[in-house]
Amino acid sequence: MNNEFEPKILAFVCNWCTYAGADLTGTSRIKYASNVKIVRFPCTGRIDFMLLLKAFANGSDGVIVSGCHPNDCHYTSGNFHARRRWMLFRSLLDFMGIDIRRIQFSWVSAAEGAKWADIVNETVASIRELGPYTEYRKAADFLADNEAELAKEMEVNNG
Amino acid sequence: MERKYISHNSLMNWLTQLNNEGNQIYAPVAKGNKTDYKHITSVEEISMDHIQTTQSAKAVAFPRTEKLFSYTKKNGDVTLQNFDTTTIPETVVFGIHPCDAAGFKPLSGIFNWDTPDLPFNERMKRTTLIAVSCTQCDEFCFCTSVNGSPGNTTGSDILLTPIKDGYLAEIITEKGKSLVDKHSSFFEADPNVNKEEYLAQVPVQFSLEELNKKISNMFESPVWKQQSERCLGCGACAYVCPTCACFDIQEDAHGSSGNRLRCWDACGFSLFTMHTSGHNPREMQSQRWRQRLLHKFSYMPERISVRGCTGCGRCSRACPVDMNIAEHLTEIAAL
Amino acid sequence: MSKIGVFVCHCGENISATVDCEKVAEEASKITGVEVSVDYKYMCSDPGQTMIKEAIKEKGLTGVVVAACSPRMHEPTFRKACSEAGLNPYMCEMTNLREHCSWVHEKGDQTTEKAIDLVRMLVEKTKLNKPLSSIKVPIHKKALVIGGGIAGIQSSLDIANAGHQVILVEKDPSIGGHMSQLSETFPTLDCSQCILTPRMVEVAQHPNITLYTYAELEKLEGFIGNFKATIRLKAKSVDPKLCTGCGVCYSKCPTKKIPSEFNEGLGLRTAIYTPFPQAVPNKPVIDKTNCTYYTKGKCKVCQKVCPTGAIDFDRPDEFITEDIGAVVTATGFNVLKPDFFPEYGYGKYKDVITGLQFERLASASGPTLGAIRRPSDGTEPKKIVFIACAGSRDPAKGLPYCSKICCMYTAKHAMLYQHKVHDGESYVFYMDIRAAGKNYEEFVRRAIEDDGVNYVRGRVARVYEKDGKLIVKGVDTLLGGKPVEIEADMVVLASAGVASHGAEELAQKMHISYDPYKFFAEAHPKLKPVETNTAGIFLCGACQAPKDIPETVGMASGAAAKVIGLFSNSELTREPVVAVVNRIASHEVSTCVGCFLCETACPYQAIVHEEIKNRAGEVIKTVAQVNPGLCQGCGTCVSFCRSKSIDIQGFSNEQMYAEVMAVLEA
Amino acid sequence: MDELRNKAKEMFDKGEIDIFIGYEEGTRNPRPLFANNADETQKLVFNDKCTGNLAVYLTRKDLVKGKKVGISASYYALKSIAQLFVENQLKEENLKVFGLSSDGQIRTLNSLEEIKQYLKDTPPPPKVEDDELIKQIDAMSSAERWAFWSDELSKCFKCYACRAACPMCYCTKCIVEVNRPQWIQPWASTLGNMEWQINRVMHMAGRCSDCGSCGTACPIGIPIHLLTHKMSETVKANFGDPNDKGNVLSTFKPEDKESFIL
Amino acid sequence: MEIGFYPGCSLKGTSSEYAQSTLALAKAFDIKLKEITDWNCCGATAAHNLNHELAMALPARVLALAEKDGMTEIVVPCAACYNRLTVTQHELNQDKELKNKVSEILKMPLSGNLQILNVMQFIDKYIADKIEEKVVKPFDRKVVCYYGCLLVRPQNILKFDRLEDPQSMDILMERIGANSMDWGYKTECCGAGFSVSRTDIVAKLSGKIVKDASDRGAEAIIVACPMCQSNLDMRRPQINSYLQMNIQTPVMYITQAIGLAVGLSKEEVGLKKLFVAPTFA
Repeated sequence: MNNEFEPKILAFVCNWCTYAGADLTGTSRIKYASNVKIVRFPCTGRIDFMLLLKAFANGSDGVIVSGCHPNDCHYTSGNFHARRRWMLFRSLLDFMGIDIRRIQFSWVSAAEGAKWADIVNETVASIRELGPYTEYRKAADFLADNEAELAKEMEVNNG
Repeated sequence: MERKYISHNSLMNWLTQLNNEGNQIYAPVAKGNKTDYKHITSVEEISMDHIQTTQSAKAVAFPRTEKLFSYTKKNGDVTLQNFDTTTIPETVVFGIHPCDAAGFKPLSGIFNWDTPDLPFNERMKRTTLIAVSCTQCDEFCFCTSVNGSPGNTTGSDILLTPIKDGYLAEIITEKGKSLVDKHSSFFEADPNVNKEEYLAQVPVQFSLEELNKKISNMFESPVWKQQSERCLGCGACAYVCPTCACFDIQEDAHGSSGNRLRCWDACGFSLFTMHTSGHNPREMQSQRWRQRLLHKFSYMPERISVRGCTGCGRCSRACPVDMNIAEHLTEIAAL
Repeated sequence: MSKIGVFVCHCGENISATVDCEKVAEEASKITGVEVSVDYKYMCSDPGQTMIKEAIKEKGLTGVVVAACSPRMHEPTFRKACSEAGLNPYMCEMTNLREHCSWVHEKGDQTTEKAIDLVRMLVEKTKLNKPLSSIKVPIHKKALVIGGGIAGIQSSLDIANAGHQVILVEKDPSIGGHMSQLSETFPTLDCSQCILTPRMVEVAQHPNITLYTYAELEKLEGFIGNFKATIRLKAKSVDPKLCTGCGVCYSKCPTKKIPSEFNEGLGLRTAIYTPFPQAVPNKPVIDKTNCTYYTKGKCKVCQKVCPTGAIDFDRPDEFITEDIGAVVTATGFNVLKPDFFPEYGYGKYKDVITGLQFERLASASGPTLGAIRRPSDGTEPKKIVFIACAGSRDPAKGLPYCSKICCMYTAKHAMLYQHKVHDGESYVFYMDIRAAGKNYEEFVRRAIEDDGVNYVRGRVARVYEKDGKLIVKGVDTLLGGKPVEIEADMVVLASAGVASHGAEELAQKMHISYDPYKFFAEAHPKLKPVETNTAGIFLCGACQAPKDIPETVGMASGAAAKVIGLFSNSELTREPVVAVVNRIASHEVSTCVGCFLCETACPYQAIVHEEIKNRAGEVIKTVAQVNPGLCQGCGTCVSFCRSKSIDIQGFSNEQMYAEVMAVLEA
Repeated sequence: MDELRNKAKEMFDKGEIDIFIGYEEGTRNPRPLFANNADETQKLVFNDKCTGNLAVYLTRKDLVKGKKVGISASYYALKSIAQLFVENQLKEENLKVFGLSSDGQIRTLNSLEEIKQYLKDTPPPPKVEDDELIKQIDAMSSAERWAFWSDELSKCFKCYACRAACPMCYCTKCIVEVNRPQWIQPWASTLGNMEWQINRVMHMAGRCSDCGSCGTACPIGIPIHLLTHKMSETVKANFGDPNDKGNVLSTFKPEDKESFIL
Repeated sequence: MEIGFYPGCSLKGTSSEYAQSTLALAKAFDIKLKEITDWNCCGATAAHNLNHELAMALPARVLALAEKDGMTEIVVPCAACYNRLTVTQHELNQDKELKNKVSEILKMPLSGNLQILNVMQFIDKYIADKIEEKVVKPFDRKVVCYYGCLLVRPQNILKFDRLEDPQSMDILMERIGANSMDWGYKTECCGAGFSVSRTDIVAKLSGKIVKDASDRGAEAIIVACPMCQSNLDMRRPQINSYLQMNIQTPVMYITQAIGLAVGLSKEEVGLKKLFVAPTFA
């Protein structure tokens, strides 16, 4: 067993393009890192920004969000809505110091099996480089176990 | 009650000493234009220029979020880890004002009303309150209208009143006495001063007697609606209040383990009384405002014989729309 | 309490070669709420499915997770199996251990760990699944066909012949469309009108077709199976019931010098007119913008001469409303506006004409009775230049697409010219010859080889007049880019086909999408060519993109088949993956505050306003409501709703949240 | 001041309004006043110290339902009012609006159109201090920004004064009160507090009038208005001024430009 | 009124009469054109074949200098300069990264909000309204307007006039009393790229232009580009020898034509500098 850090990554993808694209990666037997687990959504428009934060809070070190290319959305415009949402969300997170390098957005069509493998591999490599996202998790682990932690919390509470 | 003198330097040394002995010291620390209690590591951090800290010190015994117990589920069995009292540190709170110290009494009344509350009582047991009398006040202060005063000793373990270069120290409780006795070298003899001369002059704004007489019988009064019109329904007043003790119980669940948390809640929130059925007995802001005042000035005195207000004025200062409680009480007293 | 069954498939060795399926099943059995967890060689096989069915019955499972291949492949299979065993099919979920795991990772603990995680995620989601039933929508079995060109005619006839009612709406006074203007048709050179007019007559006489000419769609509301169409019947000023079509009126009309639309401005018509002799219906209308009575207040000659008293000047536009189950859009195309080619001098030089004008010149029913004559002086052009791709395939002018029909009709034009002007010389400037179609290439070769048309591969830069000749400056790229100048008598532009005027407005009325060139967008470029993104609205013909007659007719029949298929059921069944606004008992029965921003986000206009009333009938609040007939289940509204008052069945907030949180437990 | 009092009184006398929402002198600063009759209008004041966003009361059914309302509105309150119209929360015939021009003149705005025109013609009051603070935060490293905001937000005790003071937070059930699923930890803790603010700001995107009432309302003085201000700037920079239909996240342009999606 | 002015190299050399007539025309309408301080080469023809950043930086410096001078609007008579400056500003506004980079190279801020006007746009905006009332000597001649290649291309960026059949000069000429004729060579190539290296090609290409103008009886060819002018005018001997003809149709700048019409003298508009002298003025 090597000791290299294995990042945990969740991928939020739409059913019609990227999920199918990842299916194609499979049928083409293109190998990629096993760190990524796919969550299937009907459309990128469906992906709630809170789910990205929840993923981080619960131990993900990175998140991939992927859907149909612009103009290819199965629902005509879900990805356009999503794109706006990510533009604002991303800049807000950046302003708050949340590490946006850990969120990789992409458009992967049903025909881009190889692109999917590339995106996964590149993301895994870059997150491996960044290391585990402990800062965020630490903030999430409020009241972890003991009284000392609570005292610290009380301190900031009253600071 | 014992009276002593302590110079400013000695006071600082004493606090340093207490800190070195492993007590957690909370004291007012200024940041920007706000001052609030903070766990200090050095007496340098202490600031006493404020009239009132933004928040009361109640979090020392009633933290905004507190883990009551935790659990783990495994193969259908549940294991509980109870509230562990042994890890609560010895705590000294320095620099609270008499109105804040007085707040611990109603708090204690609530937490011991029926079943004694273990976390609260255990924290209180390990907490010593060193209060400082007020030498200044502002237009929001009204302790004198609710039977308090800038030099009131109720609730404090030790009350310091600033005089010349030092303080008159009134040692009120056994807890206070033991803390002083342990370090008696810092203290000098009773300075024999008239304490009143050094205190702030807080004008009486309304007659408590009149208020008491009226408030219990005015559940149906139109005044509540009129007073509460501008109230936005946030929880700022309750959260800064030294006596507000409402809490909610929440589940911090992580798969098969989790924590049961107690966290602050406020009767001003519209959902505070919302039933699962969708029915809300306090549907209107006016009803919630009435609840807030009646609870403090009618229900609490009736049930636990203590008023839920110490006249600190924090709620008025914190209110985004200037719901000045003293002004409203004055209005009621004059009805 | 959930009782979930987990069924791990080996897929032969496809999964088990890299994933330890037994271990996956074993680990899954430890998850809270999992009642049974097994692995098997082929879950989709009959014994595999039986295993699932028996487990449902014996263990009383409340949910099933099949860990196998992609749900895009076998989800229907397993949902059906569950349904057969009495479990609501939507309580069954699949997780993809094959395409997303075993096929893309190496054998090893990590791969098996991932498989376990994937199962855990779906188990947590499935625990929160709710039984759903498919949505049934009733259908009005009446079709609306918009556009009476060959596409609309074919579609109407096909639907009507299947026994359904059709309402055909045409904006001009006659049906027939562009096809009625054509002379001969490629690649057979048979006469366009000869093959079209019988179809037009059939439409007029068909008992199942209601024809509204000189009419336009005003408004379309509702959704598949349940549209409500409002149609504007423009005032014809002639009562069709009284008119016998005798034609006295237009022979006497004093306003005679109006350029004829049918003849593309090369001929004239009167103010009261039928567009062409074979028009259907063959009854005149008055063109109000040119009629002296309407413009100056006096004349009424037609009224005086009409033997049946059919002229009615005061009749206003009428509106009728029809309940419709499906719409076929067949609004066709237009050719590019003349001012698009200042460099070719269209509009400036009379002898520069469009292909459609050439059709009228070549047509036996045209203004010259089929003789090719210069509009300027009526002489026979001895040298003629055809410019292909006039506008098409020109990104600089904003039309990067190929108009598809021009190569063929240009070859036809050149051929017709050579047949009619035996000593004439013809040139075709082209970029590529696109003659893909049965007998098309042969047709072009005939033009070049048998009829001696000169094909020059190159673009024309400019046409200008000098000494009564049109100087065509171009380049011959096959001669190494040699500049070519031809002194022509006539120039014919194969003008690009563009979306019909008003296409955008119509698309917005119907809420269908369109491409940047205002052609209507098909739902899928390959697999749904006649559907639009709005269920129940279909497309055919050149309103989708320029296309020739055979393709148009084929597409029209395709659209008709879709309509007939839809009408073959009395109800429509839809997947219940749709959004729902909560109406739980709190906050005055919905947490929705009625900001209706979801309404603007919804691509399908599926959000409607619902008024919640109290017992006294007073409106307490107005909230959003989802029309399940229109909702396609994208869920954009769900993630957009601030108070989370709207949720989507099958991918609900709780389900997706649980799926994400499940990873933590690993 | 007399002008406003007279106008409000006149409207009561003519029966044009049932309630007037304005400001009166408060303990330290002007505070909201609800005049229910002509006499009470004589307490009204309106000056540049009247900064609280009174539009917040327009969605308070217990105050205004079924009533014709007059309101004195700051620049930002006008913006909020315009947005509330877009969101179907106000009826034009029930509202009389007064705005304060920069020259201290009181202007009557009789319709939504006039409000929009006024907003179009009037530049927003400058936010020198906020812009400076944002510049400082922008200049920090990502880790410093994280430290700054996690420290600031760790102080939050979730009194929701920011929400209560905001005219656009009119949901009857806020997302923090939704518990299936529990999107946001409802108790006060650093992360839960951050999640709450992230949600609040995302929900404000394209709707926020940028009045800063959230920050002013915060009893602890956390500069949360910088988040909404930054968001407003981001929205403006990326998508321009909002149009009448929908909002920035419920509409889109195919040509929206970003550089981070692979 | 004062507006920025960018002459570029041509207007300081071979076509000083273009500068002279433009300035005189502006002055006649009480407009002062102020030369940009320390302007440099726009980089036309050569730079963008060599190095993209350089091709951006050269015109960008001019733009930055104009902004530094406090100008919001500049007039650029030379079609090549106009083309380079406009295209550069557009491209930099599209690509913020490149803009920052260029700004760094220049060590000057660059807002990219400058209004860049060619002569027709300048006349349209500031002069056209008053032109009819100012005309004292109508230019009642048959003319053809020659636009050349750069003035209208690339159209999606310049957004000036119609690409294939531009009209702006024709309209202006009609307004000062000329008969602006239809002809075939409005935007044909004059061979400018070869104006030094291959004069034989210039003679051939420009020859066709001059011949069509002459065939149609034009009394002048009106231009708005120094390269066009010098090819059609200065190279006339070669053109004539190529055509085996003796065409004496003069090639005038539009500013000269308008200048004469509003009463400026031959000297004021620099008519003397033309190689083929107009017989009518």
